[in-house]
Amino acid sequence: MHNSKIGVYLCNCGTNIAKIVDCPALREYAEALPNVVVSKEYKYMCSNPGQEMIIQDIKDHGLDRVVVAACSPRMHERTFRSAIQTAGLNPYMFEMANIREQCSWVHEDTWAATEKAKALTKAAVLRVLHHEPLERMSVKMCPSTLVIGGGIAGLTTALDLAEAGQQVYIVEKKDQLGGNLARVDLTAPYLDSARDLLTERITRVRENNKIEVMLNSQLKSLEGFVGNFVAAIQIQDGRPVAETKKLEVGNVVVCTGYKEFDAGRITHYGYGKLPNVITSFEFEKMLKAGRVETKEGRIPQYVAIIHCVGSRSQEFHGYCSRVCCMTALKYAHEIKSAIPKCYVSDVYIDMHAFGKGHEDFYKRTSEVKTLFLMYGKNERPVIRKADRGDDCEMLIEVNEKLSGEVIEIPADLVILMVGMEAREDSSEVARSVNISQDKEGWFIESHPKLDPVATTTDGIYIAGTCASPKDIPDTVAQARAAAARILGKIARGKIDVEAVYAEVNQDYCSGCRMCNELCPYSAIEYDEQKRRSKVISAVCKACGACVSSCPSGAIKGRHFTDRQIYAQIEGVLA
Amino acid sequence: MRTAVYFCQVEQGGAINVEAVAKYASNLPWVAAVDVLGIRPKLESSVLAGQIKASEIERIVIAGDSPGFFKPVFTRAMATAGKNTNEVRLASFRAHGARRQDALERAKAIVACATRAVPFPLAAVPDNTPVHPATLIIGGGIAGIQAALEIADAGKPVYLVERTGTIGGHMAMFDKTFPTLDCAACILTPKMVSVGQHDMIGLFTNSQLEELTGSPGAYKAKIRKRARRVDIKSCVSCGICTDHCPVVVPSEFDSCITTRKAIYIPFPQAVPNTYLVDAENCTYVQSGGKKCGACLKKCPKECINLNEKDEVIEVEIGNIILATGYDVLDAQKIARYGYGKYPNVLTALEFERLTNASGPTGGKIVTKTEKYDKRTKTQEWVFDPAGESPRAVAIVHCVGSRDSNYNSYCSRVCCMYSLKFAHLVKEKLHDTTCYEFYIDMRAFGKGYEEFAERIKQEGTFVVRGRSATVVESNGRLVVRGEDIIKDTLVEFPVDMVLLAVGLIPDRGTEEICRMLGVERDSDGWFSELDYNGNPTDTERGGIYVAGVCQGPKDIPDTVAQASAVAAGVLRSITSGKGLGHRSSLSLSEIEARANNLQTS
Amino acid sequence: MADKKLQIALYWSAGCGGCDVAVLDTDEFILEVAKLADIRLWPIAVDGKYKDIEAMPDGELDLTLFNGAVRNSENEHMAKLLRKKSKLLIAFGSCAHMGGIPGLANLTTRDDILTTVYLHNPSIETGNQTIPHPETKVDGFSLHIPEFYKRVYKLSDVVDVDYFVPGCPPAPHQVKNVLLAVVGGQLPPKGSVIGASDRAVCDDCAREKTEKKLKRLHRPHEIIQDPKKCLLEQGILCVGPATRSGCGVRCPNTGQGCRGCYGPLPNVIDQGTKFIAALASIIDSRDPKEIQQIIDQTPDMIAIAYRFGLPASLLQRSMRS
Amino acid sequence: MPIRINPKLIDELELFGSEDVQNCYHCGNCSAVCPHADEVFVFPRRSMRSLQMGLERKLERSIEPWLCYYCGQCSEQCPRNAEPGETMMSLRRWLISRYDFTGLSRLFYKSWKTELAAVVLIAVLAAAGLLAYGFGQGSIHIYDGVGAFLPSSAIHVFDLTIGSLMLLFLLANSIRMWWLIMNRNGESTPWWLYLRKSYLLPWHFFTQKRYAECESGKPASVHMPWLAHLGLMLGYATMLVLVMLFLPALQEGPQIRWSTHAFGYLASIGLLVGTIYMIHGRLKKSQVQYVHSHGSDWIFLILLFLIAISGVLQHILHRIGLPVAANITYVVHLAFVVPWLLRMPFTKWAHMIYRTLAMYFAGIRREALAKQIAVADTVQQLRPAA
Amino acid sequence: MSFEPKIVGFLCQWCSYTGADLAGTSRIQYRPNIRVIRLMCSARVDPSFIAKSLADGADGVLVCGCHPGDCHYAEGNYKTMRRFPFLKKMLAAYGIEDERVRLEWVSASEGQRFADVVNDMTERIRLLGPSRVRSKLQTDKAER
Repeated sequence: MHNSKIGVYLCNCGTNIAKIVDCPALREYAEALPNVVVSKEYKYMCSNPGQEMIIQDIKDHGLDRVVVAACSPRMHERTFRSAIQTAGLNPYMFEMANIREQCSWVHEDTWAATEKAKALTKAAVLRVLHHEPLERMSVKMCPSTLVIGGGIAGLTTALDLAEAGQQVYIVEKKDQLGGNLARVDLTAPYLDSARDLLTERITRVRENNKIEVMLNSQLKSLEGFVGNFVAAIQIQDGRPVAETKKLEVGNVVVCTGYKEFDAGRITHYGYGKLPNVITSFEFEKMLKAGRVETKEGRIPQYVAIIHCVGSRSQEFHGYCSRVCCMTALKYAHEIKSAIPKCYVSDVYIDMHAFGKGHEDFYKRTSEVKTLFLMYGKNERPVIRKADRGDDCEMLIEVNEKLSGEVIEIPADLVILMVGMEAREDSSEVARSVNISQDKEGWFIESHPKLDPVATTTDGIYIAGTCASPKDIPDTVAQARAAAARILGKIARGKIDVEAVYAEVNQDYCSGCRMCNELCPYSAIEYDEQKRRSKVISAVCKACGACVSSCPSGAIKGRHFTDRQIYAQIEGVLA
Repeated sequence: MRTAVYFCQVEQGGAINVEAVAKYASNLPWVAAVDVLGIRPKLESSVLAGQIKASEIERIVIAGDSPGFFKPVFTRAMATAGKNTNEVRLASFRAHGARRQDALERAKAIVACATRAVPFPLAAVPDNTPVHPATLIIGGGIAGIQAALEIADAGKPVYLVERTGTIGGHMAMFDKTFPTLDCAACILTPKMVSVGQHDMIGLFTNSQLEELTGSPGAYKAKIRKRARRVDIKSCVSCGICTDHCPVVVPSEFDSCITTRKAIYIPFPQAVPNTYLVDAENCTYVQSGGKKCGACLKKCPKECINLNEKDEVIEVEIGNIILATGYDVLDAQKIARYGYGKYPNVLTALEFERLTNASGPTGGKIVTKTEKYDKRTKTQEWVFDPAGESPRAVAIVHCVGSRDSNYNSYCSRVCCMYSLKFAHLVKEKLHDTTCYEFYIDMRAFGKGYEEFAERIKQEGTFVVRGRSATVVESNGRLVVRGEDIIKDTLVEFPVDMVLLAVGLIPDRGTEEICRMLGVERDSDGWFSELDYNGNPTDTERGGIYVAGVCQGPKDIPDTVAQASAVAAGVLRSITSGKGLGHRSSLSLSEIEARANNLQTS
Repeated sequence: MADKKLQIALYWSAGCGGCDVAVLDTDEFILEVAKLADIRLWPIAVDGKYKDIEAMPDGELDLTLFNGAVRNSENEHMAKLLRKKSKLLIAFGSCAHMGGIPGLANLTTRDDILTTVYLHNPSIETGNQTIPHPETKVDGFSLHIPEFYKRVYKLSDVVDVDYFVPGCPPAPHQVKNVLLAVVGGQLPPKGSVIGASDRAVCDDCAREKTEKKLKRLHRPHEIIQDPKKCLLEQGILCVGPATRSGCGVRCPNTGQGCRGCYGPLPNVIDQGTKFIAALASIIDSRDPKEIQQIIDQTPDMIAIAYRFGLPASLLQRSMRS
Repeated sequence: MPIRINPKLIDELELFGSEDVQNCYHCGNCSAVCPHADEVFVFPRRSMRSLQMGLERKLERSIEPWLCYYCGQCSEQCPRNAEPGETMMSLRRWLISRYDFTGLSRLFYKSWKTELAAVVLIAVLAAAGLLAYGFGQGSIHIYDGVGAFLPSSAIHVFDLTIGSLMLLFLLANSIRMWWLIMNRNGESTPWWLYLRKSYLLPWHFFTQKRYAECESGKPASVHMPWLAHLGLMLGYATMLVLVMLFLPALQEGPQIRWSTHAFGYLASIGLLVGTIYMIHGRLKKSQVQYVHSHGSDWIFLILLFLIAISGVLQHILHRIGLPVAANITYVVHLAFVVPWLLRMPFTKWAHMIYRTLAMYFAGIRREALAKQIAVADTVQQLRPAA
Repeated sequence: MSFEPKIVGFLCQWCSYTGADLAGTSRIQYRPNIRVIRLMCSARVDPSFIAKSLADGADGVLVCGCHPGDCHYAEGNYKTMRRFPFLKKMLAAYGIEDERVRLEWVSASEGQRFADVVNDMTERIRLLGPSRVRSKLQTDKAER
């Protein structure tokens, strides 16, 4: 290190730097710095001649470290790294001083700017002295994928992967594929057949020899890390005693879906007490059977549909379940079709007709004379038995917002649009695949906007309604998005590990486990036997949180070591 | 199985000649009865049940554009007739892409499959075609960027074609993104940079697709690279040229609330991060090199070539992804809001720029002030950081959306960004009053409802009722509307009105449809292959849609879709074969497949 | 060295003397020492005068165990003298190593100390305003006492030190090891810490450790401890994770958090900042107010972080004047 | 006590010409663009809502439909083509039938055939009666003076009887209207307000001021409907007065008596121009308010037109000395007039009175409410700040 | 010549450093007193960096990260947010003025904000005068 030779290169960037920073002075100053053997300035370092100059000097003066003082590293770090690499140096034996964006462009006073430039350059020189050659590694990527849940999301992901020629395992808790969609007759807003949709998917899955379906089974445990998971699946399917199967998988897609809200929890609706108050899924059954009628078998004259049952309320779930509004409109149409003379009242809060074709569907529903009645969020309709002489079974009392009246709605049949809820076993799943849940129990994506299907645990993906309520198109899109991620990784065949990551020096780690909780990517694993923690470099994103937190200084942030940064501090303060 | 086929339509003017299809159906041996019932027929389940019993029907097929609307009555009929209700099948022309007159054969095929109880998509699978590994992506917004990165990271070549001078699209213009309020730039620019630096991505900015030939899996595309007139490689974006350019025009990136020069960089973090020349406004180019040329003389790196010519390149690709995004509705169409008439009536995008930290006022929310413009020698209304901040702001939802006079559809994002605006205003100007005029508060996404609640807690007044008019009275704007919950007319004096303008298909959409032979729906968005099952594919094999160009969407859904598209592309490339053109399938082929499926 | 006995000195400067006691605590081994070595200076145990030392030729002593910090001119004088006279100078115990408890005086100023002790001390007889001065003139004669420095230094601040033995005091078994090492001549490179481990206390601590999240901090008397569980996880401040082991986990075993007397680990230049960095990161809150509350549950952060090492910290002393 | 909604009402209103009410999703646009809507009377949305939900009591007590003159701005700008304007129109028809205790108007509105039949029947009867009477006591060759076929004295008496009959019905219905609108519990309307606001009656009747307000800020062409309407109104009123009070002078001829006839001519022009313009408008659907036409509208216009034209004709024939023709047209004229007058209280024409009354009541209500609010405020002020 | 404070800045590379660059590309002028050190995330800022900076003669230390919730690494900046009050408490005990060490959230689009923060801090520290830390530690040595 002390005999290492550094070359310092100053870019004028035309006049961008030169007109403010006194480049010649800076050059002289740099030349005098420890271990600096050459120091040159040039009009445009990033230009080919500029890079050539550096490459030549590396050869001529046997430089082993290079510093470039120019624009922001965000602009040209890559450029120069590859330059010195062509000259046979390790790309990481390089440091850049940002004397344009953060110096010449933001200061007018030449003296001050030059002083600052000197400080930044010195910092770079002192820092680079502590740089070490770093190599990018890569770990193997097992091409097969585990899909948890055989609903529309799971089926879609599986198909995308399998049809690209990759092995897929589907683990389904129930004894048949299809999930919640199998309970639905028609889909909103076009009233297409849900069954055809599923039959198509399932047939393709069954016919695809790259997909292994495991029914009546669930994930017991998941060991390892991205590309190298070992999943233990407990299979009940037909067998007297559950058999546990171990699978090697590279990635896992969680598509465990949702469960519906238990309408019984809302006492006002008398669900379970009043025979003709039913949930949306019970109504689907009626539709499938072609028997839209009361429990007593009468044809209803008035049907009321109540939205947001368990959704958008303080005491149950704050969120919107996203599909109920359209489903309710669908029911209105279906009822009008089955019983033209029937009067349908639709009791809602806000009509969430946001998707493609939804608004038209809403309008169409109005056109068939569905009566829309608005109640207030956090208020609730009250259902009671009608009195003798009324021409209806029940009366629903609502404080109707659009008329400002407290009204009674006649009803022979009341359909409760029950919202979506995280499955009771979701926390179990979350624990076994090591992903987190929000307060409502939905799985948390790695970034709500730009990474909706990945999780903070590499190699674990979430798709569909297990992440939050969604309609079919959005679910399918997510499912395929997850597949895309995985296909991308598989195509690369291996997982490239950035050269910059954190590593635990086993000689100093005391196993205090301070760091274990810190890593948002759960890249740190603790070895119970050795009583030491270690970083899975393949998963580490190099933020350095653990490095600064390790009380025994056992964790080293490659390319951002304490010594490098101390050197930088000494530099800028010189 | 004795089958009856009924044809019913929900609306007038179905594209398909139903009679012809009916005739075809009646020739199918197992079809016992065919009945064309017309538009919105009055159907009595009891009557139908009678017919079913009489002619011992075991299976019913309802055919039409949206046959589902009639299913329940038939199911009920089957039930009353004591038949298996599962045997009511739908043959939806719309769902399976028989949307135009010329799709008669397709319509027949759809019926054919339904009568065999075979899902159409299962039977109508075109043959596999070898696929060229490269992919063309049209549009460099977040959708295009996401798709490009997904595919390129998988080591497959991508050509990304962007009309403007930089990628980033609308998202780059935003300040914060709902509901998490993280800054758009922070999350987008890293992606933009990696697109710019990716070895597998060929980036064509300032370019457009000119012509497409070939067939699924083996397309040839001509791309016109409009002359940038600045050498991307050597430009160091020092900005000297801009300083000396005399031409001042409105800046599109700042949605025209600020100005730029004729040689310019769209915005500081643009990718590619170099300048370009706006030929339409460049004096030199327009004068054929006779006038100006100031930038030429001043550029220290001599990387400007104002005489550069457009260049047309041809690329071979296997798949194409449409990610053309959207434009916003021109608020001037709706006179009653006085946009264009009153300076402080702003559209959403204008406000995004105004409140953006890199905007004209550095994120300070101010009303426009009248200034004398030396250049044009006129009084002009401009945003001045020193301008005074509004005491009250009105935000009007559904401007041009959910309105049969403009866009009948809901633009999906307005409710949320309007709430976001309210938050930004409240955050920056604590004692400014905010009014939200809305019809339905569509906070449907993950964390949206919570966000909406939070905004209300911050003291924003939400008025259920879309305001109708904006008028000026003694120096302030007065917004008149009906507060439906309070059941009264309201007139709020405010200093700034924000119009939540709806989204409309990008201006280039029609052109693209023509070139690529993909369909658009009635609202002008690209039509997907199958609304539920295949929201990202199109009728034409190897062509996909991602993001808003398929219908309004928020960022998470757009990103999800973009990645989803990548799945389709990667699947076809890695397996070396993709699905060919669906409409190339003949009726007989589909029938044959259906038969096999039926037996298997 | 069989032929010639080892010449050793033990010196006690600014410190409590516990280190000397620690040497005695080696029990019968002390007799071994007596066999192996001539003790030339050990104020607590044997008689010996400074002038005898001054009289020695340089390098006469094979080993000096110097305990205590440098607080006054006498400490410094003796440090320099013994350095000159001895082949091996070992900073013995926390005070010599890092400044130790006396080092906490660096948080205040000399004047404060003197006035507090000699003027405001309740036990002072009224009217007595005497503050000791280095030199006092008494009828023509001038009396000298050592000068009281502005602040406390660790030994290595004033002289070049060969080895460091941490601990307040060093654990007897470690003292033994050190002496044997010297005798046996198996010593690590100059400047290293001996008689201690390279890992943190947690390494030897038997308490069970899991992933850590802190909602509040407790003083030991405030809760009923789980004797098996890591103290930190129970909210009891324990500097163990940031402290060299070697002491035999003396404090944690008694239910007290480690106080950090063995000093920072090899890769750490500043024990205190390191400790708070770690501690802060396991606090389970994202709300600034709550965080502040939790922190305020610790009466004196700096004394916890640097109980034995303030003069050895990056910022060494109070910046007040 | 919650109100029971009635989804069926909307179906009933269709018979009165309402369309697409169900499409309204309550954005409040219509009320906000309506030039007549104000803090007290918010419409048309509110009325639309009551109709959708079938709040019958609320509707029949509502005054709003009468405050609407159907300028059509609401319908033009309605985002969902819910036709608020037309709804208000149909509500007015429905209200007329509600005010009418005989139930006739309901019958007429529900089927224009019934109405037409009734008209024809009465016309024929009247004609027959008149002819019988004419031939019985006079000569077809004499129009006027001694031995006239239809002597003005007799016709005058006839007119008066029919007229008073009409007035009777009208009065009864108007009282019913007053009862429904003004007699609401909770709202006390001091009697002197009725006096203070009484000026509103003539004011609105003769100016149709609010109708004019409708078109405020609209191009001139749109002012036509108001002009036509005004012409019709005034023409009709004048004619009514002439016929009821100055019939002899009116009928007397052949020389022209400008003192009376001048009014007659003006009125006739008003009527003719008005009816022709409206008929033309409805055929061409030139204005929003003309787009939808209910059967009753047609009968109304055509009948009125025939009356006017026949009246003018007999007058001219008489003047140019063709007594026989004059007498026959006169019979025809009267044959139209009788059913016209008789059906007036049950049909559209009654709105001439109801509107004016509505304006009057509205004025009173507004003032009354203002009083209450003022009182409430003072109470607020008097109450110590808690 | 008036006192020119030396300020060391630790910036996270995703938001704040990008923001600082944006200030540059937008040519927003600010005081030249800051010397920026780029880190992956504000969570990498070991308090000893700050102590060392002060000991080595910095008159002020500025740490910038993404706004809470925006962290590129999900929650790195929360760790920083938690460390600061600890550190502040210690520095107070050392008798180091509170304003010398500052934590700010600067997003990638807040070039102006970064400039403002730097200017503001520079001026505040100018008022405080030079940091005594370095001189004290040196005079301590000189004393002997």
